[in-house]
Formats: sequence, C-alpha cells, structure tokens
Amino acid sequence: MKELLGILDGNTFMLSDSRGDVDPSPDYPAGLFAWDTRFLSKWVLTIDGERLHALSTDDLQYFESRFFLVPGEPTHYVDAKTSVIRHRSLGGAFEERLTVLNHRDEPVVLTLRMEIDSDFADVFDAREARSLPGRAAKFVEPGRLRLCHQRDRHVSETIVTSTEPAEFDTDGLTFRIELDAHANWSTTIRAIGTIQGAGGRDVRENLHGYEQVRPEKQRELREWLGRAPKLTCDSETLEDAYRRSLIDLAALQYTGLTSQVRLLATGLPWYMTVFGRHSLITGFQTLPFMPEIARNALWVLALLQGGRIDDFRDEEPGKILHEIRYGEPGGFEDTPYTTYYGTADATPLFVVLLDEYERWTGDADTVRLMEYEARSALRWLDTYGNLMDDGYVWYECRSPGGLENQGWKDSWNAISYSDGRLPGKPRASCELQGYAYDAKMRAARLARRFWNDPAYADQLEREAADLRTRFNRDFWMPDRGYYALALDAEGGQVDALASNMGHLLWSGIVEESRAGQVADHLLSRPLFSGWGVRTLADDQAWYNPIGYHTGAIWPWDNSIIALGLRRYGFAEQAARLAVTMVEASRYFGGRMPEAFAGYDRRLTKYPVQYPRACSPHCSSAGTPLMLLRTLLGLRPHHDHLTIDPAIPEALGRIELIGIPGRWGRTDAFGRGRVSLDPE
Amino acid sequence: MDPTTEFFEGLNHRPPDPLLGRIRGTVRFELESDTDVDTWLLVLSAGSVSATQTDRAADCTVRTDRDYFNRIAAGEANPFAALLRNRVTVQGKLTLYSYLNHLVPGPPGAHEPRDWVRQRGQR
Amino acid sequence: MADPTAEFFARVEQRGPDLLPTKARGTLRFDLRRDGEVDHWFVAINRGNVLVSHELRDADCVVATDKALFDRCALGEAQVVAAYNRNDVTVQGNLPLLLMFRRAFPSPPGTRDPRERIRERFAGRGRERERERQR
Amino acid sequence: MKPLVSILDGNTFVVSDNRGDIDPSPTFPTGLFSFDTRFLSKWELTVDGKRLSVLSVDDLQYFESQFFLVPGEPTHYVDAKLSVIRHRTIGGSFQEELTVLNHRDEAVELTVRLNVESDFADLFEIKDVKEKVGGTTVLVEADRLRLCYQRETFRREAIVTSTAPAQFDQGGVSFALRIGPHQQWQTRLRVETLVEGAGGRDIRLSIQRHHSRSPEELRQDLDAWLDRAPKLSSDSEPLTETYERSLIDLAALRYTPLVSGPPLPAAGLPWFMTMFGRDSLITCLQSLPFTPELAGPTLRYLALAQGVSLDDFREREPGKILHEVRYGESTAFEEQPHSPYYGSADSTPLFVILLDEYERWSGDRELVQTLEHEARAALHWIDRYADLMGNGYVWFERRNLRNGLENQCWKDSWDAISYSDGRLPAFPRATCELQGYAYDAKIRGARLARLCWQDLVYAEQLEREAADLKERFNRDFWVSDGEYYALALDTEGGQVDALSSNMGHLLWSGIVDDDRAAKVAEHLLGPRLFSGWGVRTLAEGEGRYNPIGYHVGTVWPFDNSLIAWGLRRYGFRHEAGQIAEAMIDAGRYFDGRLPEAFAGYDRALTKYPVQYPTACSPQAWSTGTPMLLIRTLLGLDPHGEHLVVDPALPEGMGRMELLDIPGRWGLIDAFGRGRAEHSRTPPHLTE
Repeated sequence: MKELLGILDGNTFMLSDSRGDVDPSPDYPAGLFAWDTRFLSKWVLTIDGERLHALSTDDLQYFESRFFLVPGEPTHYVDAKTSVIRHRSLGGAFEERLTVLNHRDEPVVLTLRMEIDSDFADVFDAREARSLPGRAAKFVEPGRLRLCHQRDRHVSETIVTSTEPAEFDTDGLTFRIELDAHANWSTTIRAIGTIQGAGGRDVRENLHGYEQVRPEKQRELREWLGRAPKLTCDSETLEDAYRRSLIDLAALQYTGLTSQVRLLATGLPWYMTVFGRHSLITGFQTLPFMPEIARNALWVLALLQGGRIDDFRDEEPGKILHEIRYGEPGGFEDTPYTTYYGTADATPLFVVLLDEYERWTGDADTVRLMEYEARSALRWLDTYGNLMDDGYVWYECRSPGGLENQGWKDSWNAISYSDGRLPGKPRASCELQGYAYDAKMRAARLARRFWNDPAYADQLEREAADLRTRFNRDFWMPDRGYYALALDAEGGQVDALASNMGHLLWSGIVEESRAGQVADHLLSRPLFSGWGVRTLADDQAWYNPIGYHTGAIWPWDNSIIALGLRRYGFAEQAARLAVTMVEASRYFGGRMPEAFAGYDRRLTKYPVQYPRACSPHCSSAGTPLMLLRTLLGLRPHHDHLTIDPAIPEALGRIELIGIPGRWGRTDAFGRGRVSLDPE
Repeated sequence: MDPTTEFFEGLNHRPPDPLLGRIRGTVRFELESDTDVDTWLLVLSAGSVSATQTDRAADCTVRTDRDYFNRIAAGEANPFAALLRNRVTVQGKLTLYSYLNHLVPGPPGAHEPRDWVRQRGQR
Repeated sequence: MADPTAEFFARVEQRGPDLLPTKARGTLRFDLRRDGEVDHWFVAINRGNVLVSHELRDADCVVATDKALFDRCALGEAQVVAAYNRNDVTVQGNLPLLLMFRRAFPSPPGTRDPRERIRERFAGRGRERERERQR
Repeated sequence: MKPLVSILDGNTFVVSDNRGDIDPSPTFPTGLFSFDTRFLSKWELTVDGKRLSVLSVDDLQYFESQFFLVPGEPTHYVDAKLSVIRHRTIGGSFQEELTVLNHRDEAVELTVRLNVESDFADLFEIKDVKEKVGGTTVLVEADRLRLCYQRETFRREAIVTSTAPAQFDQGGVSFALRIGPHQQWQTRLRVETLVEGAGGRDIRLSIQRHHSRSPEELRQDLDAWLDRAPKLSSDSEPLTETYERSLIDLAALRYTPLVSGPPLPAAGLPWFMTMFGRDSLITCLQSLPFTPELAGPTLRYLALAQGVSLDDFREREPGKILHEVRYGESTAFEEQPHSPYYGSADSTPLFVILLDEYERWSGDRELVQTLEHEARAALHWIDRYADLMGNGYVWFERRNLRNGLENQCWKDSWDAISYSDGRLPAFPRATCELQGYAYDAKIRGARLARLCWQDLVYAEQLEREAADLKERFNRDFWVSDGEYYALALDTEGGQVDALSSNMGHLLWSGIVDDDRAAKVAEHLLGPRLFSGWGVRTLAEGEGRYNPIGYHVGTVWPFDNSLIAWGLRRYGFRHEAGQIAEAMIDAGRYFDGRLPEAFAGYDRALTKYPVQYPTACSPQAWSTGTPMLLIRTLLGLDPHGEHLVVDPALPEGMGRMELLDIPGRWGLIDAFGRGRAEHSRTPPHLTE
C-alpha cells in the first residue's frame, strides 16, 4: 500500500506519492481534484531524465506542503550534488514552487522536466478507470500548456504556466538550467482547473473567495482557531486531537457551487462533497464550538430539499438530500449524484439539528424561516418514509445507480440477520425510528415556541409517544436482551447485534428499564473491541474486523453512542468510550480516520488502519469535540449552559474556555474523578 | 626447523609479557599432517609462557593442519580470520585462543608507519 | 400541439403557494433560445405567490438555455441542476433562487408514488399487521 | 524511501519491508543476518500466489514486531475477506507466527506459501553483489528445509521448520489449508542459523549470551535495564520522550562479540551491529552517568584486541586500539581486513580518555590497574606510531591501499578534509581534534599514573608533553586572520583552513587557550556553522559545503553533544543550552530517536530537520546524545567522592529532575530549572 500525501482546500485536493509525484494508480485517486473532477492525472518531476526521491516531507498546513528531494535513490555512500525543494500550495489554483540547489563547487547544466497529463476523470472513474465519452485535446500555446476535455457544451480545462521561461510540449514542460557553484534556481508552476459556465467563464468565478492566496488562508485559519473555545487539559493527546479537529474542519470547508453557502466536504479523497447525513451529524457535534457549521448545513439542505418524486434520484417531496456531485457523469445523468436523495436518516436528522441549533444559539429567526422545510420533512416521515403504512420509517432503493441500504451503514451487506442472511426490502433499521421519534419530540417544542401551533405540537407528541411504545414492542428481543437491527418487509426482526442501538440511547426512544442491558451490550465484547464499539459484533455471521460496516469501528458512531450513554446516566460507560477514542486518536497523529479495524485490542498494540479510510473525515473530526461535550456534560438549559462533568482520571483536568451560545461565551471546568479499570 | 617448531621453541625464551600478566591457562594444539598429529601444550601463567610437546588435555584445544599453522606461526595467516573460516577449530575457552594474537608475529615485511611515509618515493 | 413550457408557467402561477416555500421571494428570468429568437419568461415570487410575464426585465437570477431543453424540464424529463452541471443551462446572478424554484418542476412522466408499488407488492400487509398488534 | 522494519537480538537481525517480506534488492538490503552473513535473502509470503499488503505494523519491541496484512491491494470499497497476522520475534533464532483469519461466513480453501532463499552474502557484498566462491545447496527433508553454504572449511546453514504440517520444497514451504467460517489457522515458523565451528557445532555456543532466548527473557532483560537507569522527569515532553527512546535503543544496541562475556555497545542498527572502537568509546563516554555497566566490558574487550605487531593490511601497530571487527566470509578469507581492522587514529587516545572518565564516575581503580599496560601501550602509540612526521602531532595515512580508509578520523568520507577553497590536502594528514584527544589522553593518563599506578615520574612526563603539545598546537593550528582553528595540518605544516565543527571537540579536550575560547564559541554558533538545528560538519560558504553531504554540511547529533559539553567546560552555559535545545527540538520530529545525521539546510528554510538518507537507525552515538546533553544541562561532574550539580537549563525547558544517578557515591539525584515556562503548542501551529 503506497504512502500518499494530500493537501486540501475545501473540495479541492492534491494527492501525490511521498516525493510529490502523481502517477495514475487504479486503486487510489492520485492527482489534482476539484469539484469531483481530476485536473491533473500525471505530475512527475525529473532531473536529467531521472526520478527524484524524498529525504523528507513537511506538511506545513492543510493547504500547503513541502518536499525535500534528491535525484536517484538516496544512499549514504554517495552525497547528492543537487537537491530540489518542492513547495506546493492550494488556494483555488494549484501552485508548486520548485527550487533547485546546486551543492557542487562548480557550475552545472541541468534539464528539469515536469511530465503532465490530465484525464479529467470523475473521482469514481478514477476508481474504475472507465474512459469518458467526449473529446480530449492538448494545446501548446505561448507561455502555457492547455489540456482540455469537451463533451457537448461541457468543457473542462487545465492550464499550466510557469514564472520562469520553459519549453512547453503536449506532455509537459522542460527547463534547461545553468547553475553556478552553490547557486539556486526557482520557478513557480501554476495549474488552474476551469469548468466552463455562462459565457465560457469559469462557473466558480461567481463564488466569493474562490481564488485565494496563501497569506489570506493563513489569516483565515488563525481567525477560525481564534473563534473556537480554548481547551487546556492534562492530556496532551486530547489537546492534539482537539486542535487537529479544528484545523481539519477548517480544511474541509468550501463554498457550494450552486448554493453559495460555506459547506463541509465529507472525507478525503472519496467524499469531497456535501453529504446530508454527515453535514447534519458534524453540525450537531460541533455546535458547542462552531455553531456556524450547523447553520450552514441547515441552510444548504433546506435549499436542496426534495420537491418532487424522481425515481432516478430516489427523490421525494420533503426528503433531505444524501449527496451532491459536481462531476461530469452526474451532469450527463450517467449517475444520479448531482443531487441524490437515497437516504432515510437525513430527513429526521434535519429536524433534530434545527432544534438543537436553537437550544444552543437561541437563533429563533432561522427556526421560523425554516418552518416550511421542517414541516415538509416531518410530513415525509409519515408519508414517503412510511412505506409500509405501519408508522415506521422504511427505505427501498428505486434508482438504478442508487444505494442498497439507505441508513448510515449503506454498504450492501451492512443489514443482516445474525446468521448472515440478508433481509428482503423494504427495510426499517432501528436507528431511523429513533431519529424519527426524536425529530417529533423536538419539533413539538419548536411548534409550541416558534410556530405558535400548539395543536400541531400536541399531535407530534402523541405520535412520538405512540411510536416509542410500538418500537419497544416490535424491535425489542427479550431473549437476546437487545434491540433488533431492523425489521424486514414481513415485520420480522433482523436480529444481528450491531452498534446501531447506541443511537437509540441518543434519541431517547429506549425504555429506561432496558437501557442498562443496551449499555452492557455496547461496552462489552463481542461488540466492544477495547478500542471502541464495533459496527457489528464479532460473533455475527458477517463480522469482519476490516469490514466497512460489518466490524470496523467508526469514531463518529462512537461519539453518538457516548452522548446517548450519558443521556441515560451511564456516565462511567461514556467516559470509558471517550478514553478509548482519545487513546486511539494518538496513533493517527490526533486525526481520527473515517474508520479503523475492529481487531480485539488484546491482539493489537495500535488500532489497525482500515484500508484506504477517508482521512480527514468531517464527522471523525467532529468526534473529539462531541466527546468533550459528553465528558463535561454540557447542556443548554434555557439561557444557561449547565455543566455536569464525568471525566475519567486518566484524562485529568479539562478546561474549555469561551464556549459560544445564547449566553454569549462561558467556560466549563472538570476534573478526572471517574476511575476506570484499565482496558 | 619449520616455522611451527621455531615459533613454539621461541616462546620459551621470550621475556615475560606484561600484557599476558593476568592470564592463566593451558592451550593444546593438535596439528594434523597426512601421517600423524603432533601436539603442543602451551602454558600461560602470570606473563610467562612455556611450550612443550606434552600430550595432555587443556582448557582450550586448537585443531588445524600443520601446513596451515606454519603460515600462522610465520605471520602469513591471521588466527582470527582462520577461526571464522573454520580452518582452525577451537574447543574450550575461546578467550585463551585470542591471546595467540599476542604471540604470533605480524606479516613478514609489514611497514613501520614512519618508514611507510618516508619510502613514499620508492613506491 | 401544446407548449409544455407555457403550461408549466401557467401551472406554477396557479399552484405557486403549494409548490414553493412560504418565505420564497425574488425574481427569475428564463431566456429560452429557439431558432434564432429568444423567449423571455419573467417570474416574480413573493411569499410563494407567483406572477409570470414575458417582460424583459432585470431579475435576481437569469437562466439561459434552449427552449427544447426547457420543454423537457417542464415535462419533468430533464433536471435543471444536472443540465446546469453539464453547461446546457447557464445562470447569472442568484443561483440559490433557481434551486428554490427547482421545486416547481414536475416529476418525470409516468412517475408513481413509491408507496403504491409497495402496497401492490405487500397488499397493505404492514397496516394489517399493525391493526392485529393493536388488538 | 521504502519503509524498512527491523528487529534484532545482538548482531542477529531481520530487516524486511513493511509487509514483513524479504526481497533481495541492492538498494534496500533486507534479510535475516547473523554474524555479518545473510542467512535469508528471500522470505516472501503469498496467499493463493498473491502477495499481501500491509494495514499496519506494530513494532512492539526491538526484538519483536507484528504485521497486519490483507491479500492484494486493499481498496476502500471492497472488504477484504481474509487477513493475516505475522508476529515475529528474534532471540538467537528467528521465529514467525503466522495467523490466517477467515472473515467469511463459509469455509475457504487456500494455499499459504513462503518463498525461501538464501544467498549467504557477506554484509560487504550486499551493496555491490558479487559471484559467490563457494556453493549453495538446498536439502528438502520431511520436516524441515536446510539451506547450506560451503566454501572450503567455511560452512553456514539456515534451517527452516514449522509447527503445523507443511510441504517443503526447493523454493520454500507451502501449506494447503481449509479454514472454517470465522475460524483461524496458525503455525510457528522457526529459522535456525548455523555458523559452523569445531565438530560441526555452532561456534557461537561459546558465548553464554548467545543461546536462543524467548521473548519473555528478552523482555525481562529490557525491564531490568530500564529499571537500573536514572529516572528523568521534566516539563519538556520532547526531552523525556527522547531520553526514554535512547535508553531502549541503547539496550537494543548491546551485542556480545565472539570472545568476550558481557554485552558491549555496537555502533548502529542494523548494518553496524559490531564493535567499532570509536563509536563504542564515545557512546560509553556519553552514557557513563546513566548506564555505566557498558564502559568496563568495552575497555576490557578493546584492551584484549589491542594491536601487538605491525600489519599493513589491517593498519595495525603495537598499542593501537581497533577500528572495526567483522565476522563474515570476506573477513574470514582475508579479502576484507576486519579481523580486526585498526584504521583509525582517534580510538587509541579515546581509550585512555574513557578509562579515566570511567574511574572518575565509578571509582573502579582495579580496572585501571588491570589495564595499566594497555593504557601505557596506547599512550606510547601516540608518540611512537601516530607521529608519522616526527613533529609531535598525531597523523594518519593508510597502508592498506586495497580497501583501507583514507581518512582515519571520525569524518572518514574521502572529501571530508579539505581546504577552504575545496582542494584536498596530501597524506599524511593531522586533523585538529586528534591533537585535542592526544592532549586530553596525556593529561588524564597523568592522573591515572599518579592515582593508580604510583608512577609520579611518568605522570610528570605526560604533563610536560601535554603542556608542550598545547603550546605548539595553539601556535600551528590557529588561523589568525579568521580567528579559528584549522581543520588539519598538511604535510608541509600548512593549515588546512576549512571552517568546520571539529573545532568544537577541542573545547571538550581542553586544548584551547582560554583567551581564544570565546572566538571559537562565536564561530560554532555563528550563521555559517549553526543551522538552527545544530552545528554543521562544514561551514556554509566553504568550497565543499553541501547541506546533504555526509561529512561536509550535515548536522551530526553526537558531534553536537561533544561540542555542547566542550562549551560548558569553557563556561559558555548559554551556548551549550542553545545546542542542547536545538537537538531536543530536532528529536521530536524523529519520535525522539535522533538519526545519525540530518541535513544542514538553514532552519529558516525547513520547518522540520530534513533527514539525511542513512542506512542505520538507531546509531549508538546518536542514541548517547540526549544523555550527554542532559549531563551537560545539569552540569554533572564527579569531584572526588561527590557529584557536582551545576544546572544551566535554557529558558522554556522548565523543570528537570534526574533521580538515582549511579556512581562511586552510590545513587544521587539532580535538579534543575529553566526560567520561562515550557509551552505545549503542537508543531503544526508554530508558524
């Protein structure tokens, strides 16, 4: 598995090998990507025809990195006489400053060459290596190389220029350099990707701050970090994870092409675009720290809410979007992803976040402005979501290119019986019912306080109460002592033991008398690995420690579970989960990946990586933040923030200074008093 | 007289060597020729060294063929290299064997460093 | 034969409030190219109420495309955001307004309520089960 | 550079790629090595003929590691149905426990195979592959695979066995498996290495420490080692991290040579797991206050192997301390001179210096008396054999023209000793630090003569010689216009005038005239020599300066540790602190493990210290560096029966406590405090 290094800026990213080169590779999307399109598929530097090798790499900032290179294989038997510093940055355009240093005591003549190509592939084509329809062309023009791809009216271009004079040809550019003894030479190579819109202009030109320069980004980042609450605590690991998260959240933001709102890309490299679910979850996780993330998520998702029935996009009125894609295949409807609605959880989560957002910020206007969208979302729960007319939320895929499973565990084998059979469709997974319950309870509050519609409020509360009763009757498996993962079309219980039921605690749909059993299952093997709660218990037929949704451990999943545990008063269990997550983060340099392997902790010293996991990933970045909320027991109560710390001794003292909210800014302190027996 | 005999005889008339001051022990040499094996016994005690052809057990037994030991005795072959090469086999205390380095001469014609520098002209 | 685009705008004018969010307000202009000429459709939205005219007036959001393509959008055959992404529709001004207006476009022809298909497949078994359980 | 993973026990070690595979490649040598011979040149795991890919590597201990693997290229969107855990340990022999986990819900049938080969290459043949003289045979037996090499009487053998039933063949070993749903299969593979000696038995059996040791034994041994060392507690995370790292690495670097008992510090991992006179002596000097147990055996061993007669091929002279010992084929057949090789001019004076420093700390007079003759022989060598030009300086020139070293000082690459304008001086050469060492050796020798050998006459003679040497040195080496010491003298007595780090060692030796020390310090911390990460080997602006040149521009941690110590000796507390801080900062970018050297680029240019491509990590004297820096910061110095503590910590280093420092006083503690508070901003935010 080759080591890859990435820099990113919103949904634009450059992924290369450790020496900074891009060679097309089938198993992983190396190259310069923006808006789901690959603008550079080849970017290979040579000196006198020889490839270079890395002495070291500095990741200066998320949008900036630097490579120290020497020609040939580095050995400590022969000193390199030339070294190259490759300093690259992203800010709209991709810039690479090349500095060649001559370490000889005499002049030298070198030929420096950059091999360049672009396949304009969509990020998914990069996976499957299909060839795109349309025409490709390369133009060598004075002072620049222009790579184009055209399909009907859709034109993407990559334009490469250099500050130093270069010889351009269709496959790249070449410099003949004469260097004096101990002298240096530099040039800056610039690659700009454009997608043509109205009047042949780059469609992204109507975005504010689309072309950004580094100093600006530096300042932005400083301001961003400045706005966040200050964390000081005894655990350096937790501090690192917190800082890393704030930086990654800044890194993943971009301005939507159509919505023009600051959005959150989901995960590098596969999901560098908005996903309804993850924008909402991350918005929720980050509310006590960066409420604007939640506000922006609510805005864009309201704007893109489903308006009609469209089987190709799994769209229905009131439904909240699953994902947006800007790539060519979507545009030509080879895939449904330009605006795809194949998810059943985003809709209730939208309402949940709207209420939580108001509780923290006190921003009543937004709640009033979104009454229409919120009501349509709630209506969806009872109509299109209620496929079987039995008052549960169901899903079934109608789109040819759509997703088999439309809960957060959306891989084809994620929803199974204990013995490995896969249920027929439609399916109603348990956490969806929890979200629906929570959405109705919270909406009732909103209806009463902001929409002055008490009748509607009462109705919602009745429905919620009724749903809760039925749910505890139909999903609970007395013989097993836990909730079924889902109901099948026949109303039978899909009985696999999975992490989903942790979300039920978070939603509050669990009957108090049963919460204890649920907590026990979550915090003990076979579900608990010692590093966290597995997506699927290790005694289930589909269990696979490196199965995406069938055994791997997802940090954000665990953050939701931890908050749920606290909601039901299991402070110690929540603390244990928080500690294992923090410990795991250490081995990822403070940056939680999308998921990691579910091997038993007794077997591994480190949490084993999930192959090619997205990293950074917005909801994983949100995880340390939500864990802090859980540990400190932060809860808005009218115009105050109540604090009820339950911190394990292992983490020591935690101070969170300047928590924003309807109260202005306030501080929270807590000391490690919960003692846990070591894993 | 062959180099081996010369070497062992020589040891008996050697002034006490302070570097061997703290060494005590016996080394048995078994030197094979096609016809027979002749044995030498080396006795190291407080700097003095004696070599006799007594045939008895010792703290350390060194075995090789006589021709090869001739080369070692003449300084042409290196005892440590010979051991690594398994051309000489040693049983018992390896440390005692390593003192052989103290007793055998260096290669014939080895240079005094200063002479080496002076004689640069001739090379 | 009838003009899908004209029928579409007529429908939006009547049913605006059911199709669009109550808070919706703003003006859009659709410039539809057809053999050399350009039809202008000016749409003024206020609290969900819609007024349509052919005035050539400045609008918050100006959308330009082929009449033929817009007809297909008006029939639900094509989708305006996808068309925008492949550069068949170009937009100047306030894009979000177009996204909001997207709600006014109909479903693809022949689209059925997903629940009907389920009802056929399961003959309303879900509801029956529910009734039994109630007893 | 491809990440390599190595584990070792003494000089038996395995280097593999990060999948655990061994593949012969000249650029990235991998294999199972023991006593300088490669016993496995191929050790390649396949499942149904497919290579595997790594998910993660756990380097559990220096003698133990674990690989998590999946077949084929892992992808994000297809779950692997199988994973393989490869858990390997080394303790005399090499053991690998293979566990294959079936994640499917049904049974699988598959073939697990290890391709096994050995080229029995000598360490020196790996970089430039050459035809083997001897012959290799592979013997397939019912329950084991034997790879044998023979050249005349020289025999090496690797024996592969497995606990689970296996089919052995010429090319390796296969397992035809059926694994039930969610079941796992396991076997333990064992590779024994045989270095044949008397009666076909392994020659290494004579070493008590060699016998195969279980990971448990190795673990206990490591715990005991860490337990004996002083405990450091400090506000500076990087400092404690690098100190703990050093202790463990130093433990890993211990090895037992053929003829001696207790373990000694080898020079570097993995390619230099053998005795290097210079490296071992300096490592012992650095670590004396922390792990004194290393110094005694090192001195004894070097004394045992001290030169007695002249030998051109081995550059040996009476009284000279060895440079390097090797055990491989090329040494055995006298193609390489390492049996042992004596081509270094500094190990001999350093031997006397360590002997004295060791006595100051341990009070172990007995050893000093035992080694009196060796010490005298060493001092004699300085005047008799090192003084090639007969003018009272230490010189070197190689006599082994085939494969001897040109520069026989620590900067031993061919271009290390040059004039400012880049020209190279003729031979012989007398580099400045050698004169410093000789001076120090004489002064310390005098102390020992007085204290332990009751030979006052000799003591006074040595002191006279030292004083005279110091006077001449300050006359002949001082570059008056540049106000620094020349790197060396050439045969004409001319000054080799490059500005270099060597000067720093002079402060340590005390040969610098007091009124010149300030100038020297100024140069060392000036912009041309000090990169911000440390003192460069060669100053920027010199003809041969190259920020990534092995001895002509890179920064060497051990070099800096001696310089810092020297600065302290002359009272430059602040400057010493500056260097210590730079080193400790650099350490954090290498997980506390300072490399052999890193690039000399200006710190302003690089956010991280740029690693110099090195074959070896850890390197003994880089490992000793943090220890000597701690000694320097706390100002530890034995006086009579007491330990003097005179801390001089840089601002921002906060509090430092070193508990249970061993020595002639028993155990004692030292405390120090820097003024400003230490900040914990993570590196990626310090812009």
